[in-house]
Amino acid sequence: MRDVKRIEVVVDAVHVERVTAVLRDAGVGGFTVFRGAWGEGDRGPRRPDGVSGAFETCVVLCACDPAKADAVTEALRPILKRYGGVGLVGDARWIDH
Amino acid sequence: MRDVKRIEVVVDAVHVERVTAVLRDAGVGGFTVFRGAWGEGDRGPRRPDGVSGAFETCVVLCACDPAKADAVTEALRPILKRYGGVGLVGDARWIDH
Amino acid sequence: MRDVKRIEVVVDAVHVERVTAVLRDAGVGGFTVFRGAWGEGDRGPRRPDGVSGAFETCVVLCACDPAKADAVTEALRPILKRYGGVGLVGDARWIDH
Amino acid sequence: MDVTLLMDNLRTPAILFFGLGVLAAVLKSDLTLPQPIPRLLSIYLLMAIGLHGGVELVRSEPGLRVALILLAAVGLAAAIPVWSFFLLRWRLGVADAAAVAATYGSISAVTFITADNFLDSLNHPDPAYQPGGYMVAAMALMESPAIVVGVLLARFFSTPTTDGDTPPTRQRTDWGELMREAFLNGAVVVLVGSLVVGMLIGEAGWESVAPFAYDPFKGVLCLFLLDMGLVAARRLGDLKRCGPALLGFAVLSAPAHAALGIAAAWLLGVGPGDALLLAVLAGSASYIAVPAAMRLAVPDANPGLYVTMSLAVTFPLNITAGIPLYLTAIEWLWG
Amino acid sequence: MDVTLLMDNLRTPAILFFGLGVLAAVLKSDLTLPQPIPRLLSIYLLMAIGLHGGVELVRSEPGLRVALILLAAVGLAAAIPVWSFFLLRWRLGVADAAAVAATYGSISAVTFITADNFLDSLNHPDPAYQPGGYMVAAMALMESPAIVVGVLLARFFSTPTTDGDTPPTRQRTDWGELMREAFLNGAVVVLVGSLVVGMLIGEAGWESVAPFAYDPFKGVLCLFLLDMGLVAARRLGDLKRCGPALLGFAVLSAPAHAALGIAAAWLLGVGPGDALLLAVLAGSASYIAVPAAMRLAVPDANPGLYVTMSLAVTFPLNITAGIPLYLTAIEWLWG
Amino acid sequence: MDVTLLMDNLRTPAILFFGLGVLAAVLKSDLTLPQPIPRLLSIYLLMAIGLHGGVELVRSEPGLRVALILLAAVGLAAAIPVWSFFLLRWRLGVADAAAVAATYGSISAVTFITADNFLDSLNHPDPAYQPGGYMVAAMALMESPAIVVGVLLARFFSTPTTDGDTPPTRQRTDWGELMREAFLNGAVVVLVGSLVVGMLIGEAGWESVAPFAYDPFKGVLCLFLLDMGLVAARRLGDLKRCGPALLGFAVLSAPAHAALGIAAAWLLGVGPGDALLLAVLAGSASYIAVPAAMRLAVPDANPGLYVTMSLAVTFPLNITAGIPLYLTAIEWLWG
Ligand SMILES: Nc1ncnc2c1ncn2[C@@H]1O[C@H](COP(=O)(O)O)[C@@H](O)[C@H]1O
Ligand SMILES: Nc1ncnc2c1ncn2[C@@H]1O[C@H](COP(=O)(O)O)[C@@H](O)[C@H]1O
Ligand SMILES: Nc1ncnc2c1ncn2[C@@H]1O[C@H](COP(=O)(O)O)[C@@H](O)[C@H]1O
Ligand code: NA
Ligand code: NA
Ligand code: NA
Repeated sequence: MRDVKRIEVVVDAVHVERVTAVLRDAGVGGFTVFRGAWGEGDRGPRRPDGVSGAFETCVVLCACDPAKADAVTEALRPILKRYGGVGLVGDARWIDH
Repeated sequence: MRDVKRIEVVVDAVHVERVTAVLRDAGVGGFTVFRGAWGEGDRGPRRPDGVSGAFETCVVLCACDPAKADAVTEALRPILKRYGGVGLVGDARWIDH
Repeated sequence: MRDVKRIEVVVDAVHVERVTAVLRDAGVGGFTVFRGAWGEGDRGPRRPDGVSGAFETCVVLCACDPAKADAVTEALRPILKRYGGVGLVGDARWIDH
Repeated sequence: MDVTLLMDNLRTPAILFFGLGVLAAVLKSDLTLPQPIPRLLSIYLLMAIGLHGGVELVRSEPGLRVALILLAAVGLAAAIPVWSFFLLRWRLGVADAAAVAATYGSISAVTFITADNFLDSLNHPDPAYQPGGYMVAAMALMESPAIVVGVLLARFFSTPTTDGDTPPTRQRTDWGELMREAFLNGAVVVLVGSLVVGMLIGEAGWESVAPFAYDPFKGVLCLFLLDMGLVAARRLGDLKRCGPALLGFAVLSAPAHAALGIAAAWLLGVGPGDALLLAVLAGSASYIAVPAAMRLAVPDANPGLYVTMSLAVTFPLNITAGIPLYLTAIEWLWG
Repeated sequence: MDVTLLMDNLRTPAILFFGLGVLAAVLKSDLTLPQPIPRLLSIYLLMAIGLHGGVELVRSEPGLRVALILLAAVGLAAAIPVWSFFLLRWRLGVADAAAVAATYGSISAVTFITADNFLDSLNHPDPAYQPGGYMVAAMALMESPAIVVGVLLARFFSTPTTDGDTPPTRQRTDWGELMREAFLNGAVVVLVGSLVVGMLIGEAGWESVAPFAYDPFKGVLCLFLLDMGLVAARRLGDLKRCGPALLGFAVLSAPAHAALGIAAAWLLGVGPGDALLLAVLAGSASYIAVPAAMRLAVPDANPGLYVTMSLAVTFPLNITAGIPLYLTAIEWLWG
Repeated sequence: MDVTLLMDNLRTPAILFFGLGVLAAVLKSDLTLPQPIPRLLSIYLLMAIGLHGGVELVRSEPGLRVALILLAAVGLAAAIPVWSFFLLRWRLGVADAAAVAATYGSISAVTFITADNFLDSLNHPDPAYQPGGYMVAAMALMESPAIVVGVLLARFFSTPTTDGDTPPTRQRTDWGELMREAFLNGAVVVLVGSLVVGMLIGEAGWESVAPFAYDPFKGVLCLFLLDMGLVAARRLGDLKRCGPALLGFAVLSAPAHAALGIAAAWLLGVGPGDALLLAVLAGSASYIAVPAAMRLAVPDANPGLYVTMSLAVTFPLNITAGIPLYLTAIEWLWG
């Protein structure tokens, strides 16, 4: 088991590719995307009624090497600033295999 | 980056609004709801076959100010007691933006 | 509130039952499964286009007694080795109820 | 039972697809119709049966007999939970007994639809084999009363918990929320709403929607019953938790309640078509509206009991053997 | 307004189901059609209307008048956002004003379909009540221009942010991405693509797909409008954030813009059917293509305003009262 | 190739919608049909083709020729993986070679349906252009054998891993699980089950479900092929990982295997309709049942290879150019 950073980004479905591009560029090795979520934040509720698919929320989960975490969070910051959403960083251990 | 509490509540879909009402009342600033999950717990499995939509499980994720976390957990306790489910509290850092 | 280990396993939908069987055998008391995710990892992207449902990704979340966590991670290791995926272990507190 | 009727029923496409679903689940195939496909199909079926019922209702002349049938339907739905509750209390706690009682008082729309489909497939020359549009109204009226009766029973007979710092859960029932769940559950709204729409649109309106709501109906029912077969059979494993007494109730209550329905139909002098549908409504058990309401109002009842009994035992029995059995009895009584 | 027309419209099955959806939501029923059901239904409706329009387009002889109608349609879609923007700037910031303006310049395909459905239900003897296939092309052409105009307005009138370390967001608009969103949004692609397919398949091809794309169309529209009713009514609560001025815009812009459409139709000398559809295109507001594009290009605009106004006010008004009102005006002018 | 046939094929609605999907994906439109819509559509198509095949099977008289066709079909499905495996070993490891071989031995139901649809659209006067219901049975029989052969090849030729503490993965194949996946995969169950149901329901049963399972079939195929076009074209980018040798296999194996199918059909003396379907079954590659089984049994094979080749190359080639090409060859040989 080795220590990793657990990065979790809540973002509109239409902007998921911006987040995954950051992760790929940073060479974190992988990520998982949860779809079909909804939520509320500073900019009001994002209703999940989906008349407009434009309001689906996704969550991108990435376990990454602690050495790379700072570069990733720096690269995520402008995306979150411009398009909204939330980024969280926590600690976890990776089950080696 | 500032420290936050990462609160995660697993609850039946029909009771999600009770949880989000608690979060709104506590003024945590936002939350995200994952839908379409299923699980097993003390009260047996909740099958995801959805003949009855009454057995969908949701997960509410909320990053909140540590100062507010205790109030939130206290308010969640009776909901979990009455309707079942799980509440977890962990630590994370919030990517400022 | 008591301390628990928060175990999170990313795995192909077709292999979820192997993971839940491990959790049941370890007597962790419960788990929650998120469906409909997708991701990228060592073995390339798993496209969510679902022409073949064989490429759906699931995430199994389990809060368990720290005393049982090691047994669970040991039992998960061969599954992850053979079928791919990711296992993460973190810390959390459980809202008693 | 008239074996020809049984074979006729088992060879309708809908029942064959149900059997296919059961077989696939028993053989552990990975076949599933994930949500929201079943939701879409069930909304379609309720909408279609409601619309058609509404149109038929306008075509028929209303009368005292129709009013009496509706009254009998509501009466059955409210009475069945009462005697079921006391019978079940013998084995179950208050919460579980109330939830199972409510489940068996309410109805299964798909059982109703399957019986209707079966009647249609008989192509019987006697027009009295054609049920009236008011039977859909009867079904709509039978969905909710059992919920209210069940919750009242649970409240009335529950003992305060001894655990000091927990307020007794029963006292906190939010009746507004519960009434909403009982009478405004999605399934109830679609059925009742479509019935009313069907009454308002007239023949021209019906003609414009029939290629959607009528023509493909039987095919959609096949697809839905395929899923029901999968779902029912996958719950068979949960039956062991129910125990033989509950199993017995799940098996025997269907013909017993159906007999009450047949008796009511006979007293009212309705035709065999209406009688079969009333039997099926009385004998069937809910797995949509009631569980949703019980989650809110009697959360300490175990859905592993009431949903499993209704879905894995009573539903399959009713649509395969029950329907021809009840019709055999009706033909014997009426004939 | 001609009250008979209003009643005729309110009694079409589609509008009754819309009303059912509104009622269910107002009574706080838990009824929902979860994603991707609405997505499937809307793709179906766009595909069906596109195919049918394409087939009709080939059947009709093209001519100068058709070209002029299409030109008028594009002109309206590009002009409406401009004057709307300046009117809205009175109350809103640049980003919000631009987003609302784009919303009202673009169109609502379901409003168009509902109007078409209404015309059809009238069964009018005059063939000029039958709109031409080119009206679907007009709709397709009106989806995107308003997006481009709205984004141009937002860029041109935005002031650089004073916050030093933030690069002004406007400067970073990725035009490639935006054009893709405006002209290749899923809804636009399905509509335009199906129109072209409809033009290519010929009568035999149309016959082979009509049992899917034509016969059940009106029934599917009912199901979709049931969902739209739920969705629209559940947003009513968000209206208080909009304030009376915006509410006024949402209510009054529809007949005002429809009047422009009617005027254009009158000048071009088209029949009442085409005129009604042009009125409805001008008067309706987008809630699919425009919000998707605004998320990307004007992310600081508040969807709580532009989606709510369009979905909870303008859409319901148009399909219930607007359509018969516009037709009354047209019959008065044309007659 | 007969260019008229090619143009006829390219102008069927289904192929035009496939093209629309490809175009939308290439232009980077955001159009998608999210799950479970494709799942619903594919279950519908399998159910419909199975039912119809079953009904046709009962209508036709069984005979030796039918038995021989079925035998030839199974033979092809079992033999193709063997020679493919050894050819592919030239470039690929054991696991990947076995998975690709199994993929090409099995079949693509949508390719079969598209070919059937094409034959129907020709409206050919010669009844021998009408394929028999037993061809659906042939398809059903060809889904699974290639999976078993592929897994046997993978096991037999795999070398034990040198990595000491890892038990060699091959030894741990759970055969029960694998057989279940091969023969009870959801797609196989729906197809075979519907075929059997179709054989049991008789003409009256078929009539009752035909408005669902037959009339709208071609329209649903359009919607499904729209999605397939999106999905296939979005995988085009993954092709660079495959390399030219595999690309060559994906392109050339289709006509090569189709030629085997045509040869078998010619030897058996069947009509051009049956021959085309046998050609298409032999020449097509699986992207549903096989990948699902390979995930379990040969998890170290890279789906980026076998799914991409089958979905992004062989499938589009077959449904656009392959079908008319094979029919040209058949008409030349038969004529
Ligand atoms: N404190 C929070 N915890 C969890 N999710 C949040 C939080 N705040 C915002 N979100 C999510 O991020 C989305 C966009 O937030 P915002 O940009 O603040 O409007 C919301 O719709 C939520 O899904
Ligand atoms: N230890 C656990 N870890 C994660 N999720 C759990 C756990 N226990 C219960 N759950 C979830 O909470 C739901 C209700 O649990 P319960 O009230 O214990 O029956 C289950 O269906 C699971 O989805
Ligand atoms: N670093 C990571 N963080 C989060 N999820 C991951 C990571 N690596 C892999 N995954 C997930 O695990 C799946 C299988 O990974 P792999 O076995 O590495 O191909 C991927 O499709 C992702 O969904
Ligand atoms: Na009952
Ligand atoms: Na407009
Ligand atoms: Na093949």
